[in-house]
Amino acid sequence: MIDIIETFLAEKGIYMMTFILMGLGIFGMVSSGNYMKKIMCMNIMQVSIIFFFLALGQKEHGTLPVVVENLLGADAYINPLPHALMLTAIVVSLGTTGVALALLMKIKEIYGSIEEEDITGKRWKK
Amino acid sequence: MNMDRNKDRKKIVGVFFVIAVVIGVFFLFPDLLPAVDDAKAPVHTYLSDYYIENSLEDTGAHNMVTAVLADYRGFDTLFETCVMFLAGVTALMVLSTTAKVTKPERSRKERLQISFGSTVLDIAFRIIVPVIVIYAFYVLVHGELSLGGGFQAGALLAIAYMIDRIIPSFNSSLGNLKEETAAVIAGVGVFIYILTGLLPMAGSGNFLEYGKLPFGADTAEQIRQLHGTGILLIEIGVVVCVMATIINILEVVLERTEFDD
Amino acid sequence: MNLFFISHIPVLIVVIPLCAAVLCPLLSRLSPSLGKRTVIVFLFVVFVLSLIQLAGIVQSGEAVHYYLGGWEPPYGVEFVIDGVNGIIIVLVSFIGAMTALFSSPFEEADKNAPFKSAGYYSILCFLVIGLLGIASTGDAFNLYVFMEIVALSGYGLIAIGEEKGPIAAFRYLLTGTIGASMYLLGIGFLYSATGTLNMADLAVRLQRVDNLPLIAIAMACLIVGFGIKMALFPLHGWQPAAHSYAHPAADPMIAGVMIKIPAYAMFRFFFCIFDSSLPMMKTIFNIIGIMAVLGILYGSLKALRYDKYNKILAYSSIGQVGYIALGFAIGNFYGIAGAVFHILSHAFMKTGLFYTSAAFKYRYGIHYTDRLGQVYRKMPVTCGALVVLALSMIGLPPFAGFFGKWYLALGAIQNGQYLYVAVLIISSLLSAIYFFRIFEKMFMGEKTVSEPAAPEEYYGYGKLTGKTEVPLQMLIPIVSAALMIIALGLGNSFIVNGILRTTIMEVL
Amino acid sequence: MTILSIKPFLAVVISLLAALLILFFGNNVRPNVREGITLSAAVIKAVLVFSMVPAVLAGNEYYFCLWEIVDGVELAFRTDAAGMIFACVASGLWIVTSVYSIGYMRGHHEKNQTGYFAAFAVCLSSTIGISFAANLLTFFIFYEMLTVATYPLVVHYRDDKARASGRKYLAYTLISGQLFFAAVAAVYVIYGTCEFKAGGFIDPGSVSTGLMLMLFLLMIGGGAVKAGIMPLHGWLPSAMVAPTPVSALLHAVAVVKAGAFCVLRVVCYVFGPEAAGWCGADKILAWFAVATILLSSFIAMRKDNLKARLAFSTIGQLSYIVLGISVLAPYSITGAMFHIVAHAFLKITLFMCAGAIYVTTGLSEISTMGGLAKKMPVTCACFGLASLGIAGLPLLAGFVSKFNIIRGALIAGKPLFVAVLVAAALLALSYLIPVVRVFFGKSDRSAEISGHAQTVGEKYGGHAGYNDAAPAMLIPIVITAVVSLVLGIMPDAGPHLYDLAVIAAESISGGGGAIV
Repeated sequence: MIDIIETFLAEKGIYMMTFILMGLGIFGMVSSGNYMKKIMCMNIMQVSIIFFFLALGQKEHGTLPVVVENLLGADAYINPLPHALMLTAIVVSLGTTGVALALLMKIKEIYGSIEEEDITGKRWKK
Repeated sequence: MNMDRNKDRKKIVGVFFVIAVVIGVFFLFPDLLPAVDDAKAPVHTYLSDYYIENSLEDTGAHNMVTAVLADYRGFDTLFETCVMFLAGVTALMVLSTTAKVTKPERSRKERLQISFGSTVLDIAFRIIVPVIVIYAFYVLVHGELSLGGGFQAGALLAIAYMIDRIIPSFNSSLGNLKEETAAVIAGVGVFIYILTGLLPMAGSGNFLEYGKLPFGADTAEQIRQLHGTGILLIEIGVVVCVMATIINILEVVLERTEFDD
Repeated sequence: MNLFFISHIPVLIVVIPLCAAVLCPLLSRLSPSLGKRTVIVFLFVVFVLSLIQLAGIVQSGEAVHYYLGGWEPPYGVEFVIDGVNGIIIVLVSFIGAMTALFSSPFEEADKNAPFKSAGYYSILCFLVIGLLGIASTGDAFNLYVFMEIVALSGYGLIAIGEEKGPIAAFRYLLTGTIGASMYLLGIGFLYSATGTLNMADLAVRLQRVDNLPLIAIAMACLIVGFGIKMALFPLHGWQPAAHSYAHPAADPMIAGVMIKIPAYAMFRFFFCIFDSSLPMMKTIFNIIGIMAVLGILYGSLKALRYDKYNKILAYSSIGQVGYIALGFAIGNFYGIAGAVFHILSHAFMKTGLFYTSAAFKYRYGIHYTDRLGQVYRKMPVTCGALVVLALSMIGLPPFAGFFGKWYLALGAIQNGQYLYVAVLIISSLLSAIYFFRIFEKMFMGEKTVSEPAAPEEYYGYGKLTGKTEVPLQMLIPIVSAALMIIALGLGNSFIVNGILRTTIMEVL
Repeated sequence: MTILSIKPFLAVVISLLAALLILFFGNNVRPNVREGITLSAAVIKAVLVFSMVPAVLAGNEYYFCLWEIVDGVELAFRTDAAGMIFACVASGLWIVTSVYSIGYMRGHHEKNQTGYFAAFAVCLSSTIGISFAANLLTFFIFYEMLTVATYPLVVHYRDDKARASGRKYLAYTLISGQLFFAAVAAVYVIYGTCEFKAGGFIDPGSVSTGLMLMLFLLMIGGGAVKAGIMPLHGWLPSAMVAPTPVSALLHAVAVVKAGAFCVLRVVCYVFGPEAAGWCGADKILAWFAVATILLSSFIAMRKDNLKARLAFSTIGQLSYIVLGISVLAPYSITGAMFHIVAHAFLKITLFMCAGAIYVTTGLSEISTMGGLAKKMPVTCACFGLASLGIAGLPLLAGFVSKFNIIRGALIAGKPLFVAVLVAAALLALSYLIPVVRVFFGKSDRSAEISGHAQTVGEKYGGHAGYNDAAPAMLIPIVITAVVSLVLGIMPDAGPHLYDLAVIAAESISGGGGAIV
């Protein structure tokens, strides 16, 4: 029994963790009232997806996808594609976060607060 | 007080709900995803093999991630760079409508006084900055051989600038860029990338087809070198863009917010 | 030389405006209005190129493939352009160019702050590029990158808009990021099952995948992802505020085109990639259908409640996006043709209506329909276009809106889904209520438009001049949108039978 | 034989162009130019339409196709005999109404005349489009165009009352239009065609009775609303707030007749007598028509407002047409079609008289019009003549049509309908003759009237003591009254409208065996 759970965790555990992380990220974005926290949760969610792709790229006995001296054959290296994709995704999430922070500064200037309650109560609601 | 506790309880319930749903899905469909490390999964047997086996030959890049990023999927990376530029411009536009915070101009003597608190740190940073710059260039040119690349190099250069900018005791050794100028430079960086992509068209190649850069290459080896040139050129564009964008955002934020010194 | 040029059109369509967008700040440094003019001119060039491309596709009847970096798919990124996205590219480039022209009175080049108009034009141009990219690309991950380009420029254009712009943009940013992440996750699932990212290759290799739960979850992720981006009913939360407070000149693009292109991407995934013979496809389509039906009713009913012109239009968009999703849910030739045709016609209608909204803001600072009384005496051309566009929105012949509905109704009747026909009719009638209400206020209301006594009372954008109609740069887009609606309506058979038919038939 | 010719299209487009010109020049030119455009467009249109009559009489059809509008359906125009009748009436009466409008609008110093004349022109365009449309989709396009173009005319005064009736009008017509749309789409999907065919293209038994009945009712609903069949007539009396020329147009020529024409097209050219009889739709339609004829007559008797009384009279008379169609006998169809003509001339005379009275004296309630004939003899005489015609007295246009409908009903063996028709004729007498009696009766308030007339006359004509209506209004009234007299004596006079009706009825029943 424990064996089964162990193999299951070994094989799928990382995916489970990433999805829990993602679920928590979305949950946090929905539930927290502070905009800064929302941004943090957004980052957690994005990171979880990056983890997911990187976990997909893992391979048994694989090493870094850099040819050091001679090419050792396809089994020797982990999958480079998810890494490349995730570099793009990281930069994209960086850009998004940057814009989010700029917006947050602007919101702070206009409303004097970054708490959703203050903003909704004061001026957002028509 | 009571409300807060109620809220907390709701949050805890939510967290456990999320965890339960994920675990439930995984136990319901155990074969949803291939096992981690499973070398026979479709992920590892199709494109992956091609890249691993052919990237050195196709592109001359030892680092397969760089090969994929800058060559096979160079078009993605072009727009990734654009995302950086766009983020910088957007941040600038969003914050440009608010008034700049005017800071009192400090005399050199004052500036020297307000610092990290100790001369040792000041001097240490003074030494570190050139090292960072040199390291950045190393990372840039080494991108195709081992780990590194334009984004990292750009970030490093920006850090060098940042240290120079935020340590008050520094005497602006790298100069003081205006945020608009930074945005212009970032745009030029992307444009270098685009030009690199457009050049092969003169050699009857497709957009970003480095092997057909019009520099005259016949043998396979020369074509491989051309790929290296192409990758280097676009990495330069990326470096310029990333560095300028980070500086841009930094300047925007610095000019419009009152930080406690 | 000629041939060289033609074969590169697919990528030039994206790269030419990209050059303009990245160089816009630099050019504005050289001369304040140079960057802006470059963007406008380049976008018009792209429009011409897209027409040439479409003509080539229609002539040859085959899709155009362009391998970026010379790498053959699935190793590299490729552009695939067939009838459906060929015409969508024409649409995007046309409206993009028109919107750039339209914006120029709003963003007068200012010598003291050259970056202000340059930054605006750069972001607007990126919005167009991203939309063109989504429409052109044949690679799933590349689509994600373009989607983020669109989203980021969207955040920017919303944030620099009116009073509540920043907060609307922030909310859109949060929701939009969830959408993009869900899309990426869906791609991840598909990638884990097939090992490829090229769309055509995905379609081939997915047929060999028998892991149904995985496909179902991937589809769910994609529906959520696209649903958020196109503001499909339960996922529309960000849309009304974003469309109401965005920069008035860019709003036409945001409201008219930005939410349509994800709908097109949805079509690509659900009809070109997934195997439509799967048994669960029916369930999925029914779910989309339910979302669409609820969205149509919700949007139309909600629009009745508002007095603010932009809000009315925004909620009506939720309903109209439901039409498009309804076409996908119907899933036969007429349904898809109707959906794609509605993407085109609604893009022109909504863009045109937002043009008029911006024109009212520009000249008189009007945000609320109450203040539209007798405005038609001051701005006859704008109001004439508004009437045409609104009648088309209601779905009266011979305008384009009617024919979108016509094809959807044909498809629904063919499938025996009479509920959908009923919903189409109800939504038309509801939209008739809110548009005729605007007409009543505009043509029959008390005169509320007045020239402000002093400049400081003036809250429009333009300078105070003797003229009451908007300047020519704004009139051309407004009138052309109205004319396109008429042309699309009368010539719909050229589009549906001449351009869309071959592609859609291949897909089915 | 089919003649390819651009004429039908030109006839449709000419007034659309006129509308654009009017809008373009707007208030920038003198009213004379604007009205000159209207009048010249009207004349050109009438010439175009009437020039096609001889060929149609000879059994030919003009056909013009623009392009394919949806798969297999073209934006096409065909001048068959039935369409020709309607087009002749509409284009002929447009000239008359234009002249009258000019007189009325100037006499009344109306605002927003530019929009008024433009909308008027668009209305006529769509009416001709409706009559020449070769298929259901083209028909629907112009039908909805008519709906929209009429709206500005209904809300012409732009006050609260006008708005309310405008809303009511839109609610009725748009809903029915949308249902019509659904039915057109369904017919297109099921039968793959939308082309009008004399005798119908729907075969009995091709779909289940329920579905066919449903399609029929959805389609008829579109026509029934505009034709004012009870209980769908609500918009018509309230649309009376519009200026009188509009009422004349709405209630005599364009809108209501378009509704009746729609019923004709649907019953005889889409379903055909056979299919309509097979699914039992004809009986439903007939009974609704009967109910409408009787009820509207009773309501009309109680109305004191002259225009309202005429409106309910219109509702009743249109149901005559519908009843004639739904009897499905050749004679009754001939009669129904001719009633389109006859009623148009008679009712437009009545409305124009009402308008002339209103402009000249400011009176709108019947009870205040005692002894009006002394002041306005010609107007009142024309009113009396037209009233008798509506009632169906021989030697007037109404008689010819009603006689044919009754003859058809007798042959078809439906005596009950005959009884209803005869009763309705008497009822029509009973609500119109009292009006005439008031006109020619004694008045105790004639001094008051003449006082008002003087002021109005001064305002309009510039000279005091003007009694009868101004020439611009009086001449059209006399013309229509005379025409309705001529048509009663010689139904075939002029453009041979009676022959056209006979040709159309023959072509409809030619293929059908259901007609007894």
